[in-house]
Amino acid sequence: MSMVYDTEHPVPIPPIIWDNMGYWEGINRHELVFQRCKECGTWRHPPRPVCPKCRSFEKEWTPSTGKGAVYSWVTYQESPHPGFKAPYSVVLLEMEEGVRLVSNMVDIKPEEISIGMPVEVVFEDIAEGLTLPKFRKVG
Amino acid sequence: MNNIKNRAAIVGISMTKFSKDSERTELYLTCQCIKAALDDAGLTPDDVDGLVKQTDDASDEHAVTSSMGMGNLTYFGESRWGAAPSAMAMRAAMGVATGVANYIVVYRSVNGASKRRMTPSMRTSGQMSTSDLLQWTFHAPFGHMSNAGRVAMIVRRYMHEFGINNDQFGWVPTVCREHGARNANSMFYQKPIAFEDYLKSKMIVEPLRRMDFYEEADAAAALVVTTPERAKDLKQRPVYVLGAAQHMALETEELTSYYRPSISGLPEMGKVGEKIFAMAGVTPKDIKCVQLDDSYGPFVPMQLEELGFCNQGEGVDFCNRGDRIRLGGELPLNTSGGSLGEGHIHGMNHVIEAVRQIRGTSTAQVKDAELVLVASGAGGPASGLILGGKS
Amino acid sequence: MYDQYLARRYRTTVRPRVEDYKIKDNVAIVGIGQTEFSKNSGRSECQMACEAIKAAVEDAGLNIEDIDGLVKYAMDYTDEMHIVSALGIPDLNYFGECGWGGGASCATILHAATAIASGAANYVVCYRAMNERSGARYGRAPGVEQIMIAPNDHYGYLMPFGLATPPSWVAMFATRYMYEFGATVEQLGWVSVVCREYACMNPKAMFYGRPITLQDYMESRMIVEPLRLYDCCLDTDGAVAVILTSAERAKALKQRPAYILGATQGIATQGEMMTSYYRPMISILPESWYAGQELWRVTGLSPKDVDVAQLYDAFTPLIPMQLEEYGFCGVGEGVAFCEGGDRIRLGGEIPCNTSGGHLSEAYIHGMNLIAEAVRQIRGTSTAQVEDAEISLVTGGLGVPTSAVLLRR
Amino acid sequence: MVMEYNPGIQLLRPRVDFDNQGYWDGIKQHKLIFQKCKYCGLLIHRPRPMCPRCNSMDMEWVPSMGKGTVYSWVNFVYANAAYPGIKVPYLVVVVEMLDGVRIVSNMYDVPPDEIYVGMPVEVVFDDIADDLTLPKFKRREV
Repeated sequence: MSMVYDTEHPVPIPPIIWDNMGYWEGINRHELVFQRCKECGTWRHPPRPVCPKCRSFEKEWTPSTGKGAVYSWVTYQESPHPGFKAPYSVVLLEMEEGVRLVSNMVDIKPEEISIGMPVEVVFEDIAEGLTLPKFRKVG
Repeated sequence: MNNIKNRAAIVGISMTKFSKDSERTELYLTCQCIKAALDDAGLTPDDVDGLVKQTDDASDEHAVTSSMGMGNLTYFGESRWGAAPSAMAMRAAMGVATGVANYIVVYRSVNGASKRRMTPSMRTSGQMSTSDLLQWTFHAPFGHMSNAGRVAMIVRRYMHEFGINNDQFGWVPTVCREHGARNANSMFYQKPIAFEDYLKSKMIVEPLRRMDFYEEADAAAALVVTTPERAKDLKQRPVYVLGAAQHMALETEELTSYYRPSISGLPEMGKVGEKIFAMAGVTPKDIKCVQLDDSYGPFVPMQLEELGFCNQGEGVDFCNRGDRIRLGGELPLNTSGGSLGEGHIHGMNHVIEAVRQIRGTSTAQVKDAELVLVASGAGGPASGLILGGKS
Repeated sequence: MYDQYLARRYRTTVRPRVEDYKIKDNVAIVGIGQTEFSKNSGRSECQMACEAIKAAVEDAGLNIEDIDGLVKYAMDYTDEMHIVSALGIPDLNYFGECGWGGGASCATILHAATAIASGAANYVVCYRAMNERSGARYGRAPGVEQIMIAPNDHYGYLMPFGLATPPSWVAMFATRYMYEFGATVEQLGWVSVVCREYACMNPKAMFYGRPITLQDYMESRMIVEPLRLYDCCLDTDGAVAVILTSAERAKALKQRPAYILGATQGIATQGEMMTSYYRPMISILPESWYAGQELWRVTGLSPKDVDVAQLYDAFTPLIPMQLEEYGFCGVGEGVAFCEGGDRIRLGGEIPCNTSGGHLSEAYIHGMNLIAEAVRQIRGTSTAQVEDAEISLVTGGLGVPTSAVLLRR
Repeated sequence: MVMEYNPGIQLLRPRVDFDNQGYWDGIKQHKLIFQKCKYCGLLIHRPRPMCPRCNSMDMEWVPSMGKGTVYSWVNFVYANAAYPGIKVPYLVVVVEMLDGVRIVSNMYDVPPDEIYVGMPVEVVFDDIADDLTLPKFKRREV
């Protein structure tokens, strides 16, 4: 079971600004990329203008392996937005690069999700101009 | 001068009744409440030379001074986030302690239940703050849009790491409702619940139920802060600020600090605890009662851990069956009912209740409540106070 | 009208004792940093804020890890927590906001100073970052496309009549000011000309290399009569940050400290957001008067002691009005004071806005004025006042204001 | 009529709330009324929840004489700095009412080159749309 959308109510489209532009450009071409400091190589997500370790403003968008594990998850029994049909689950993932991100799972029932479950990225084209990275159980 | 211990006192408090619809503007409630707090202290609007507000509060300083005919002010500032209530009191205390103002009013008014809003904060001009940007960019597109959900994500991990069953979170709301039922000002006056009612409460965002969340209300609260010296001449027994601190750590986000090594604690609150205990020169054992941020019930046991009232992972056990946290227990908490059992005014009622406890005028009065701790802003930037009856 | 108000207007509340004023001489500005000022920064406000803070930290000879306090403008879109996470600041012991747009500028210094003087924090940064030119511009009426109902009760008395923008709000004061004191637009023009002269000495100013004459001023486009284009401040993309610490810690740092003699905010009765038209007089700035009184009271100084001033100049009429309220001349004498420009030029009685100010350097909501006030104390301004010992900065007008007096 | 609106762009509607409802209801009925403190008699504009002189919250609405003089004025000549829904040039005035309060408004019949501080004026009501009536001012013979 994956997230069910009510197409009558468009879901929020992420606002793009300078700091997160590279991330969403990557998603649009079905590539999961994260910010990485050019100086010291530290990965970071969500995107930020400067490296919190070495304070360099130089950064590059580096492809992720797309693999990680569930770190935490919740199930919405009531939907906060008419575009999302409840119940649905939201997961917090820890990627191999060490960064975390929020997403949804595909092809899985909420009660089958567990902390530590290995996952990999898939890309879902939700609407015109909106592609999201989602995750599928592996192994 | 190293800190503000004993350099400020709360001398006036006031709170409107909590309701589902105030039928008034927030500014009306603010003016009414500030006037009452000044009356309580034995002061007039003419005496006031400082104001501290919550950034998002509808009643800006001009609206208040022009409506109340206040004269000239030299100190006014704003605090944001859930941390605001204790932080606002702290900023007022800093203002009087450094001699930039004499009488500083801290106020908050919300029409949270009726949504009868007069003014959005000045910042709402279409552009997004970096916090909104984070939520709308990396959380909302996945349907992760409510505060309930944001908190639940952290609570799930907490449950996982310490082997907690979500039913156990029921004791905090049960006790808060017991305390709220004694308080005629509360939305739940004479409406206690049993633990079983919690279990029957509707699941909102698994693992959390409706009763894990604050009760939206229309209400206003105000308090007046001055120097201990000036406090002596006023009407009420002064309540001294013995400890006050704020904290923001690396990767703090409002309810979504998901991007740091561990998310199963409230490290900002831990730091606040260290600072206020050190400043006040007391230990958790000395505290007679606490007013913790219970906007989200499961954060209460986590705060007990961070503040040193129990060990990590033992907060839920501490609250189990409610005996240790209800009136008569070793650490009564949220004795007015708090956000779960009195009403949600973004934590201001917690500060007011701490003052009442020390004055001895609470509806759930703890015996000899000479030292009371207030915590604000669980799950984000945090702040806290230790208030005392003796300087 | 409002009989009792008249008596109360300049009423001073009972003030704390001067000996209890803990800020004086105990706190200093030790670092300043800024980005370039441009029409299109090509990056986020958050990035510019981080760049300015990093530059200020380097200027002071500190490390990012030393910062433990941040004070921001409530209006700033970059929240403290994202400065903390982006720059890797381990812990913040103090954070807070100051409201009212440019009125917050010196207020951030006051609040940072109370934090240091009361021991809440050791190194506090105040910052302002804005893509005001390339982003949403304040000089335009709000986005009427979506909003049908005024966002607050206050706008309901202005917007439906088309009184929609800051220049027009201030123009209303200017009309009355000119009527009451017989001032002319030519006299106002000198403020604009002198600020431009200063900008032409400052390579970082947006108007560097572009001097104007009074004739150019008179020929500039009318925006809202009686205000012209050259009466209005710039729109700028940029960021400025300053660092404060205790006077004791300041001694060990790289730069000559700019000690805080006094810092205050000011609200007077019957204020409205830039439209305090309901007061007995609207040709004066009671908030500024009161802020000035407080500065002179706590420092024991008078306007005569001030060597250089950075007066908040969102619009030209505000400079003569402030010269009056802070006591550099009598009520109604401000424009005559500025006529010809000599008294506010370098070498004059009170050189004003020596970086070019908001009219000609950049508009960073007063933060760039604070940086210039510090440069004057350090002796590093591009229009350096010889041996400047006492430097005044003021915050935004028509709103709750603020002011700081610095000393060498 | 001196002021021209751009069709298709809505004027911002006043936000009516508990504190100011009486005022805007009055305007809709073509009556200019001001808030008055029942306790100390202070006349107040713009409406407030509390009397700034005596701090009473007991208020009433009293009719205005409708007459006053221009206290200050501005002329919007540059469209980018003006309200998009109104054609430039247009005048905005602050009127000092004989009642003793001031009010922001537009001139109904006076072109920009004739306005001056001190001009005697009286109120007229402009029904701009079904849901928007505004008090405006016209020249008054003395």
